[in-house]
Amino acid sequence: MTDMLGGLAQEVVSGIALGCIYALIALGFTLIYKATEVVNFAQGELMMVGAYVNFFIVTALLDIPMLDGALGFLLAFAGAVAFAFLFGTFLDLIINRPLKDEPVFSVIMATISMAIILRAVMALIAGPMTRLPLSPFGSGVIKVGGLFISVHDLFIISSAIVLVCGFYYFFNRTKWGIAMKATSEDPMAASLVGIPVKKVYRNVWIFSMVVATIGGVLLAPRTLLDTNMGFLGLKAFPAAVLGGFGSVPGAIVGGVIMGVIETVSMGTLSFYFPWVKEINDIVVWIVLIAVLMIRPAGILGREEIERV
Amino acid sequence: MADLVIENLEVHFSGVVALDGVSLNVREGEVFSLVGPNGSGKTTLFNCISGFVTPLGGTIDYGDLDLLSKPPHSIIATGISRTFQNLQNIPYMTVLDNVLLGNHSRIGNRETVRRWISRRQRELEEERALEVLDFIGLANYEQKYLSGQPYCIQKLVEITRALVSQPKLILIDEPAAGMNDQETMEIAKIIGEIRDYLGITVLVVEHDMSLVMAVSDRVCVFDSGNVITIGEPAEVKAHPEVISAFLGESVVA
Amino acid sequence: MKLRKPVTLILLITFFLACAGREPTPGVTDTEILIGNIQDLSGPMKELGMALPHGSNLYFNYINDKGGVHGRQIRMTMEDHQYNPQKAVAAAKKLIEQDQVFCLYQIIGTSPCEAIRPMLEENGIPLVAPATQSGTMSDRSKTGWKYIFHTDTGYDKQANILVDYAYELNASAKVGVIYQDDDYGENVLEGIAEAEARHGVTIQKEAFQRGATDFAGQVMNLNKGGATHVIIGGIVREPIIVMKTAAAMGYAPQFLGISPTMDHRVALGSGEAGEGFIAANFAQLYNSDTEGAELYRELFEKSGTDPKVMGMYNFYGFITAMVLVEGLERAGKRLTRDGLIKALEGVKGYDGKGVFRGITYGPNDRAGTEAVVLVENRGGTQRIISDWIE
Amino acid sequence: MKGRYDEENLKWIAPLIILVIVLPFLLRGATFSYRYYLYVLNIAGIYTILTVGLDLLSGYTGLISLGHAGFLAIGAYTSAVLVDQAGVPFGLSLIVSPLITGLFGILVGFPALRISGMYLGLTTMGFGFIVRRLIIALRTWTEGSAGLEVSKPVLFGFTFANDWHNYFLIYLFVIVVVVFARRVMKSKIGRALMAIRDSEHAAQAVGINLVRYKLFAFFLSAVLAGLAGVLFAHTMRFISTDHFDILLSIYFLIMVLVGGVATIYGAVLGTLFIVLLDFLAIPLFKDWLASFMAVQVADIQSLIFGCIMFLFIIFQPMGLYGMWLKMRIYWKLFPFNPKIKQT
Repeated sequence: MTDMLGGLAQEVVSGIALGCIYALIALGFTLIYKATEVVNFAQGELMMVGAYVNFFIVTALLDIPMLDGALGFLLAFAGAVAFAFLFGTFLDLIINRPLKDEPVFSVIMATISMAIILRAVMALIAGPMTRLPLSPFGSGVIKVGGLFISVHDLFIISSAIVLVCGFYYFFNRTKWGIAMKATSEDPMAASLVGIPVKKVYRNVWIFSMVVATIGGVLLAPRTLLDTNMGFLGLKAFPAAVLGGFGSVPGAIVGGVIMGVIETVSMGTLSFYFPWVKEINDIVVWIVLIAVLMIRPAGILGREEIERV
Repeated sequence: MADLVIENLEVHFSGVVALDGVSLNVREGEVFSLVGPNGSGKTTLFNCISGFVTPLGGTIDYGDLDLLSKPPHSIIATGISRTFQNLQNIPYMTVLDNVLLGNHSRIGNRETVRRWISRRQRELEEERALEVLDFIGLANYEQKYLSGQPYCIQKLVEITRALVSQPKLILIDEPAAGMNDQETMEIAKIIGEIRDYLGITVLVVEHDMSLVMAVSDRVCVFDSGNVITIGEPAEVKAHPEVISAFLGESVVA
Repeated sequence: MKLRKPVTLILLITFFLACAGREPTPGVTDTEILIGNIQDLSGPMKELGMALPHGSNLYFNYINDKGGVHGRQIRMTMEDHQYNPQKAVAAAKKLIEQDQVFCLYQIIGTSPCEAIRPMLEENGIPLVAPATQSGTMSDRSKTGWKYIFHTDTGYDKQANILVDYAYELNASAKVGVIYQDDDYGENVLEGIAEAEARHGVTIQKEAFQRGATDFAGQVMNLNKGGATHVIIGGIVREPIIVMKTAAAMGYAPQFLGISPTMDHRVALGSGEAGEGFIAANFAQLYNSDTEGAELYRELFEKSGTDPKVMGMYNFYGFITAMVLVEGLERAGKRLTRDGLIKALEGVKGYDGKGVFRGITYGPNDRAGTEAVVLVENRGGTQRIISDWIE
Repeated sequence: MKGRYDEENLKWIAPLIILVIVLPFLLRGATFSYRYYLYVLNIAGIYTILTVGLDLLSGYTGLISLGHAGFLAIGAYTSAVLVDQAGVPFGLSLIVSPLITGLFGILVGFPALRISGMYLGLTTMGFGFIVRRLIIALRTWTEGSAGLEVSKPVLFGFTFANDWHNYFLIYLFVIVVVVFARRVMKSKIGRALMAIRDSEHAAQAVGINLVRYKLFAFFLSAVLAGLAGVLFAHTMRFISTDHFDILLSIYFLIMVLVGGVATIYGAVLGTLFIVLLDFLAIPLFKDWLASFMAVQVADIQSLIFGCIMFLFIIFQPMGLYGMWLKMRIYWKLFPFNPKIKQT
């Protein structure tokens, strides 16, 4: 029994780490959806791009003697974030601007094709080989009362929490955040009260690209780097929906629930109930569908009521 | 005797009282207007009749039928059709198709299949819809897509759609909202014709007093979910409570 | 000597038949043999999609520089299937119909290869050395088996051998397996089931999805189940993450790998966690001192490619090219598809300059080699620690 | 009643059908590798049947499905198991398997009564994964993830042995499905579905039973996907879980959008466009490109695909069919008034 509980606790810890990865991607989904109602299918690819940019800079800096350590990594990270700013602006320019009067569906399709393009371009630049980036935090493991957690995972968890709290504060307390919320409710009314809607849209794409870059940089050492890394976006998508699309805290709630369910069902559940093995990769989907049947807008999402 | 009889209707929305024991009856063949300030419960009453809102208490009977026991999509079968305050049109269909949509409840499965096979059947159906469009005065618009049409045309299309199902009672929600004087008079004329030529009872919600006074047989004044008074237009206009409450001097004589 | 007369006669007859308007063999001219290859160039296995044909071309170019096969240069044309069986069939049709290739070679992935079976039979076109180690490739109950010449030891056999090896290391071992939940894993499980029956044990099995990046649950389970020897049926990323996850949990079984995990990047990427990792391989290593490996390294250096490409997958492309060339050599000057099949059926114990244990085909045998060597990771390099095991 | 557009479009149907029949002969005359082109056209035909169904569901009714590859898989596996293992004749399976798939459609439709938009898209995506898992779990019949060989279609004693035969089999169904779907969508049912998409309230007010029609849309869509699946299994002759990837479902939606949402011809055009682009144009273009560029051409291949898609959506958001309509009006008015008239 204690064995089972110990295992369960360890799985929950690992699941939270995994869930925070989902949360980081889900947060990107959420930001864009919140302001533009667009589901950005290229979110995973944005993460991949960010991770590659960071990796390239780190590799380039390795040759400079002063910068082959933590300092170099910080520089590379700063570079990647700077790139994210530019790239986010660029995406807004080519996806959002031309399609601003078209149905949301078209924009979603544009993001899907953008995902294909980004994968191809990255493959052309980086080649087909899997890269093996090293964790900037080393491969240390912390042991607390029988539970193991790697330093790297700790950083993933804390940055997910920091980002979610930051954005929550931003959307609820700052002028810009509230302006963004207003834009998502009714862009027309928002522009009438003087909110620069175009700027809001651009900022949303930039934010989401920055979040993706942070996620990618943290994720790359854990999952290794190749151009198909973006498919992780497809796994984070249910996490975002489970929490409630468009809800910032929902991203982390959904992500962590997904991560824990996945790990526990692959682990303890499959171990004690062998039939779970047959379904353990769809358990998250079953949970998701069940939750949506009860709460059609996710755990923290708001249901929209239409006036007749 | 197909009168619409509403008794003691009570609706609450999460604590807010929308209708507070409303009773009224609409006689066959008349134009009955509901007036009152925003939020006084007129549209809620409509929604109760057409089944979108389930009231807390009270009854709605139409002839011998208990309307409250019916789901929204069965209401039209009892001979009641409606339009909406916020346009509820299908923008990417032509005007004609929008109107044909109103025919939905009149086409059974067998007739649907017959229409798949026979072009003549389809044409007959379309001719009937065209007649109604003609009646409203939209005959030139049949092929146009609804998206991009002016507001007043869209509003009229909605009325046509409600008419094409050949109802006995039609509920029209704010037909003159957002229209200029000329268009309002046009609508008033149409409402009168619906009653006079088609013999359909009309229940209308409207803010524009000129329209209400022009066409109504009887007027019911609402405030905060209560009926203040019911009577002929002239009576109501003279009613002291009504004047003091909200009509004031804005009444156009 | 007695045979000479009938052989000349047959040759003469075929010659006359050929003159009497027989169509020439597709893809074969006096100066060139065109072979078709379908790789995953932009899907989940694109990493291999680049490395394999590159290795093959090293050898083909080497042969071409020496004057080709019977005076014909070998040219390889490539299509992409993105690991989608349907695209694989479309690509195969294109190669056969439009490009008129002589034979198919090295198509990667089990389900793409399975999907083109009906086409092989329809067109009578051989597929040499499909780049999958699935034992189903040489299964004679399937459509078009006659046309597939499998070179590698099946995953099932490898799994079987690895279980045996685990018990050899430690008679009281408890074996677990973590496998990819697809056709690859299915074939591994077949071998495992066989081994279970032979040893009278149950082996703990944990599955993961193709493309998975997190294995915490499965590793936890293996730990709880007390597995002392864990067989990994993954490719490159999976063994690295599995071993790292285990290390992070303070769980240290002996890890064993099926041949796709044999890439040197597993040794590089897993670092300390992968110390002592043993993987099976159906051929000698690319850095071994066999004649074939030496030739490979020499050619690779001459080609001036990015040294990162050098490795097991690249070498794999190289050695299967040797098998194809051997078949083409044997098929003789007058090259036909049937001729190639006949010629390959005559291959017995071909060792590819010391790289293979011995590739053997027969009229009813398409399995190629059935032996493996074991390779161990020590300090970031790999070395062979065993003889051939069958 | 002159000028009603659906009657007007009838003019195009006869020549199109003739083109469909003549095309393989033309191809055979024009090129020796016609069978490769036929194969690609066959894929396009099968997908067309499915995307027409998807258009009914996602385009007309507005219920987004990201799980249609799942329906395709159910149709394919059901038929493969019925024909090859239960001995049901192919002709019967052509009717039974789509109906079974339709039942799954109703099952998936139930969440749609409550869930909408992207949430529904995700639920159906989950369905796609569940189907894949189901196929693996039922390995007694489906051989798990190893894939299943399927027999050739046999109808009235005639065996459809190659792509040439299959072409006619598939396109017979394509024509029937397209004509049928157009007719249905121009009738009461099509109007009802569009009403549900744009205004559920108006739909209910005119007497449309939301539950029944939403489930019906799912049923019809799944039946068509199931039909496509049956044809898929028996003409491709090998099916595996790799065929019915989640990405395929996304591609189906792209096909519908590229063609033009809520137009049957749009679904047909979009599917042809994407399949031909993906399977034919780009591989051929790639050969040409490779002749003077020594690069990893595969990535360029998907880059071109992505770019064409992207530019298309940016510049032609109304889809191919919208483009065609504009062109037609333009040519009609050409000598007199080259300015496109607004409708």
